[in-house]
Amino acid sequence: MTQQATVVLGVIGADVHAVGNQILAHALEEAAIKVVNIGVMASQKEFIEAALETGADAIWVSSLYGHGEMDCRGLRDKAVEAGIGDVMMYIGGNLVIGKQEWSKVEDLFLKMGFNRAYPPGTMPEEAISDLKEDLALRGV
Amino acid sequence: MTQQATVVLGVIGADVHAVGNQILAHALEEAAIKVVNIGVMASQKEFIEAALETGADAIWVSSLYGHGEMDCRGLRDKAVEAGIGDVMMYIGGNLVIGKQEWSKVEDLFLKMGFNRAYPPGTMPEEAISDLKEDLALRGV
Amino acid sequence: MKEVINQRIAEKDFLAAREEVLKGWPTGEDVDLKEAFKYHQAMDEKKRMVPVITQADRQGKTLIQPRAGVALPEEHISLLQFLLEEGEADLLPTTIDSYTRQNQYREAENGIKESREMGRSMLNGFPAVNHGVGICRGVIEAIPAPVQVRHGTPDARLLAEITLAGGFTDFEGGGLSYNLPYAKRVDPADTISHWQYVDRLIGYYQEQGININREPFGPLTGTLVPPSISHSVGILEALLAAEQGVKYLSLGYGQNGNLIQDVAALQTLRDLSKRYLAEAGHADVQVTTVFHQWMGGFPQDEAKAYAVISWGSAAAALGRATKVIVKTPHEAMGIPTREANAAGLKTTKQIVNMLQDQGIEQTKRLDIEKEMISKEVDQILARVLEIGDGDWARGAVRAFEAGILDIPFAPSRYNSGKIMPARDNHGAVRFLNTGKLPFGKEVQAFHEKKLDERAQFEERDVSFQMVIDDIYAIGKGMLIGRPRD
Amino acid sequence: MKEVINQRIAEKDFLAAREEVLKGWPTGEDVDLKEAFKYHQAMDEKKRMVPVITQADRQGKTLIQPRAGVALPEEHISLLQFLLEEGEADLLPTTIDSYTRQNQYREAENGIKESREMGRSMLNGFPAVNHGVGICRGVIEAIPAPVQVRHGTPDARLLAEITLAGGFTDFEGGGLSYNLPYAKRVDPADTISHWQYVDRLIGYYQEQGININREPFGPLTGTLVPPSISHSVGILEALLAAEQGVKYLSLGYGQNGNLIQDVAALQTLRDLSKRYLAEAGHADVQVTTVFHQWMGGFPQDEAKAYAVISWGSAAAALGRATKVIVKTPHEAMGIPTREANAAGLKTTKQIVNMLQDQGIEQTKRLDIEKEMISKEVDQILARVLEIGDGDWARGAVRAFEAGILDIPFAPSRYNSGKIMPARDNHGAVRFLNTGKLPFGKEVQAFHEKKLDERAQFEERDVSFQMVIDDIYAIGKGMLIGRPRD
Ligand code: B12
Ligand code: B12
Repeated sequence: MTQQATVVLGVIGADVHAVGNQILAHALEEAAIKVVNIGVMASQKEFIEAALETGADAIWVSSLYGHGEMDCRGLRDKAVEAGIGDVMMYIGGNLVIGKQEWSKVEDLFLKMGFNRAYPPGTMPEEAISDLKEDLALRGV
Repeated sequence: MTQQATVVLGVIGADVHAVGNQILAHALEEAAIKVVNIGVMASQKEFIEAALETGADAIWVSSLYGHGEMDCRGLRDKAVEAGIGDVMMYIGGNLVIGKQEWSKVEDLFLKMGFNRAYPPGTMPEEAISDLKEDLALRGV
Repeated sequence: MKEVINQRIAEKDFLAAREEVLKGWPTGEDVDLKEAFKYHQAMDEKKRMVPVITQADRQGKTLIQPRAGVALPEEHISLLQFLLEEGEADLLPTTIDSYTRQNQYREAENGIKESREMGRSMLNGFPAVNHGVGICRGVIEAIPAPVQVRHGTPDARLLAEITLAGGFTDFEGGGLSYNLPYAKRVDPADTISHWQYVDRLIGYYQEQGININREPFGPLTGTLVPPSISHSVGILEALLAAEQGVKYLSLGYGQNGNLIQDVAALQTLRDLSKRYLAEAGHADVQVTTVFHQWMGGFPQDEAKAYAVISWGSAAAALGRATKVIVKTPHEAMGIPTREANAAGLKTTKQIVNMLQDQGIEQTKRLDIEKEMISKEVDQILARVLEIGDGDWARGAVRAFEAGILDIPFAPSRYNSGKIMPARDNHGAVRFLNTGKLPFGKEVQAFHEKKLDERAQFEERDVSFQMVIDDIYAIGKGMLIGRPRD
Repeated sequence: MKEVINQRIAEKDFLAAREEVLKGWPTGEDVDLKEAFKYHQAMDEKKRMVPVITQADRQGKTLIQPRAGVALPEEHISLLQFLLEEGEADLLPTTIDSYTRQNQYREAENGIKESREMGRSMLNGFPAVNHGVGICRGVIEAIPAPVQVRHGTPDARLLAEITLAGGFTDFEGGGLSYNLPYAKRVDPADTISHWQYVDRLIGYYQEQGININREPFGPLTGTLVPPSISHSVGILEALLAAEQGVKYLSLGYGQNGNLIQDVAALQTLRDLSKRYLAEAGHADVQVTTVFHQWMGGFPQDEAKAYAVISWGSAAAALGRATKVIVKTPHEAMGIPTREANAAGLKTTKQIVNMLQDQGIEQTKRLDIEKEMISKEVDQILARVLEIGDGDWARGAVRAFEAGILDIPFAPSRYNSGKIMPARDNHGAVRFLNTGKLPFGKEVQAFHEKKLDERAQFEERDVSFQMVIDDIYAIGKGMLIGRPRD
């Protein structure tokens, strides 16, 4: 990476799971990535606005509580509308309700416009290294 | 039952599981059935001889240790040879190696010539009531 | 926002507020208190929480209760029936979905529709407000055991109106415990006031001789919460509830994993809350205890999850909790299938049964733990009362503002977030940072010593890395987050 | 049969006997002791049992070990690899099939053939004798952890020859523990003598500096065995083994389910055996301990089985057993699949990890339990020595004859079968009937009082029905077999 990357981090919807969010923020900072943490209970609008304002390279969405499917629909469209349609979007957590086959869940979220999706139990390091790769490809 | 029924009880093969055998003996006695307990490590021959000698109405075979399939083959034939081909034969315990679908295991043993087979965890009372029924049908 | 004080809501204020509250969603119209009283009076004792837990508590038995809730009534009923029969649950829950918790009844309505369309629950719980009184009663009538409302709702006034009229006999939550861990921008003064309403409503039932049980949510954020923090919150909510006329309280605590600390926590929770209630003139309030199996991150592996469930059950039984709230082998993955839920219950039942006649001795280490928890709670609550100028409600609000009360990892902006917990060398949860908690020197020194011991053993400094390691530890098969080799 | 005495077998007698033994099955020919010594000397320390358990014992860690064995070598290896990797086992077993245990090598050969034909294991273990030295080494070489031979063989001389030459570094069993629970008509004098051979063989390796671990089989019939009974047997076998030159012993105990009794049993097992060994001039023998998760009837339900497994793991960790032998969720049904076996291991690992830093306090109730166990063992062993005219081997044989030693539910005709165990009101296993055990009045009175307590609580007489109820209890989800209501 040539310049410092910026990531907007938050937990979407009516979701209050705060622990993973705090750890992700810490891990990103440790990896010398600038973190704009909008915290829990963040709306789609808040994600997009924060990304616009800070010129973020990526948006990291967490959804733990099971309503991720309903909460995330249309997020990519909103980004397009806001003129940041190509922002990198990752999602992770317990994305759907119940224990479901991961490949199907991943599909669902990739189709929704996320660039990458992570199953429960993902360690931050894994996604950070993916991010660095993805951004390097884009020359960030 | 008009007369006291007699049951030959034992654990077949190289099987030493003794606890269930002792409880079965006790339960049969409590139910006013005469028990001829040949104990653990009983050979096919011992079962047949005991049944012949005591004019038993039924043979109760236990097999716990997993070699039941190999140990029981031919028991019915031996009974036929000995002239007691119609003796009632029950089997119970952990009849095969590993957790297998019960209906298949039951089939296997019924085909081998047992009149009834019981899955792990059978309470003695259940089989005793079956026995009383079966013997009543035969007028014992 | 007017200041809250710990004082019983006047009847006319209460009735005026009710009118407003019931307008919150069309189903509010169906609430008729007089009719609800009659409904409750006619209910079978076996379906009522108070007699069932009171008896268990007297016999020293630990009852088991799952979490469970799905969007559609038929499915919800069949789920609860399954957990009762196949899972051998003693008490049942109705877990409310996250939209309802945020009073987003429109989203909940969508969720119900989508669930019908998709043929699977698209909500993470049962939207009781949208369903209304009649459907709630359908649940109660179908289930031959007490059913409790479990949620996480900062403003649960309408939910309480509907579910109590709907025949539920136990209601979880509180103005602090359902705010700080469950909300981001909600003022504790508001939630305390909203929960005074809920408690008053229950007091109102109580005055008709209808015993409703109330349970503050003990585990808070579920993640390395030191006992004195959750105890202080629980006792505060107990005091506020009692003031509104609540007579039956179950106070909760989330397992930390060190047996001595967990048993000490259960014993002190009972003793301290009774003492504070008595001092406030509520000696007649019954206190029972609730133990939550480990509420933080779970192992992904189901066999390991069973171990965590079992160890929680063991601590609950040895600590003589009145009931234990059960996790499932799916915990780390998602809302459990009914089978997984029943499995967690059966594991718990087996342990509780095997341990119920064993008990635990009152040892020196147990005494020390109890003494420390009591001191910490006393120091916190003394300051709360002081800063509240003698009023528990005012004190609670100001205490959070000042960091005198502080919940680790809580998402709320009204929480200081200055304290930091970490495990000591035996796995008990201590304070790595006490923030603004009003602890004396002895308490401070105790925690420092405990963490130094661990640091020395691990040959590293006491630091935030320990906290991170501890957050992951149980999920990764350990109790203490030792440095990886 | 000539009388056995506890005396080291003379070299020439031993060598003469070896010649006979090795003729027992064609594979015996391949045993070449000198070459075997070299093989062992070249082995990696990480694959040897003694260094691995010695280190664990020093660190106060509890290692985990499954049971596992199938008929065919390829499958056996892949099974062990799976249990190591997926199951996180620390130590591995090779469980021998029941035909081999009865020296029925022809039946075992059939079983191997049938297994190849049927494509599944038709034997309940690994027929090591039929496979021979080379295939045993194949197992050892494929597995990067210590592997122990576990069986139940009254006459294990050939099995020991082949598996030790095959590179195994630990051998379970003993002349009493692998006779009385595992045989019907075999004279203990014979098995003691056969096991003197096995121990002498290990002593022989030991003299070359090759440390082989020996483990008497602690749980006996696995069903409500009072600690003093299994301790007495274990200590006797330890004394006999030490006399033949064995230097590393792991003594075992099967969980009974009451935590205090189980911890007391583990602690006294260590202390008593060391004392008896030292008094017999074997102070240099290392003793470690083995805890077996509940060895009696298991619950059919897997979720409940996980609970039993977990509670056993907890007792093992709190009692600081050097290793714990792990059950599986399939226990009540049949030999577990590899997945079920790994699941039992993972549950155990999680508990052991979560508890290893917790420890247990030396309380009054624990002291009392320890005192009673010690008294009982001392009274039994004093009589054994007396009746043996000062010789432990002779004493052991005569003691069983006279009922001075007696194992509940054992199938052997050489066992009196006069004693009867039952649980007391806290679930500890007591004597309902002490048969001919040489107990003093105090011990007798202790057990009577304990059972009276239960009888009073249950409002029924002390009787055989209690024993039956207790045998079923854990399988039915309880610890104590209370009368059904
Ligand atoms: C602690 C906890 C709570 C606490 C939260 C306290 C707080 N405010 O933070 C409390 C008790 C309040 C709570 C409440 C609820 N919870 Co909750 N909770 C948990 C639990 C046990 C642990 C979560 C946690 O802190 N893990 C530790 C952190 C470090 O891990 P993490 O959050 O998973 O995050 C990591 C990774 O997932 C990944 N990650 C996360 N996001 C992203 C994003 C990207 C881009 C990347 C790359 C990686 C990534 O990295 C993170 C750091 O390592 C989980 C189950 C579990 N995991 O064991 C359930 C769980 C998440 N909760 C659940 C539910 C349903 C609820 C409730 C709705 C109902 C209830 N049961 O009470 C409410 C929801 C309230 C709301 N509106 O959100 C469900 C979700 C179900 C589903 N998805 O199917 C779970 C899975 C439990 C279950 N099996 O039922 N919960
Ligand atoms: C205790 C026990 C032992 C003790 C036995 C002591 C003794 N001498 O009695 C010891 C430790 C010595 C032992 C040894 C072995 N065991 Co074992 N043992 C058990 C265990 C845990 C309990 C058995 C018991 O006592 N149950 C209580 C009694 C009351 O119940 P029961 O025996 O099932 O009998 C009842 C019913 O089945 C029924 N019943 C039984 N027979 C019949 C017959 C009829 C006609 C009817 C109607 C009913 C009926 O009624 C009985 C009374 O209620 C079982 C697993 C389990 N069930 O939890 C394994 C188990 C039987 N053992 C097993 C094995 C493999 C062995 C060993 C080969 C190897 C080993 N693991 O060490 C050796 C075998 C030695 C030999 N040659 O037989 C396996 C069998 C596997 C299979 N079939 O696939 C089991 C299932 C464990 C497992 N899952 O691996 N064992």
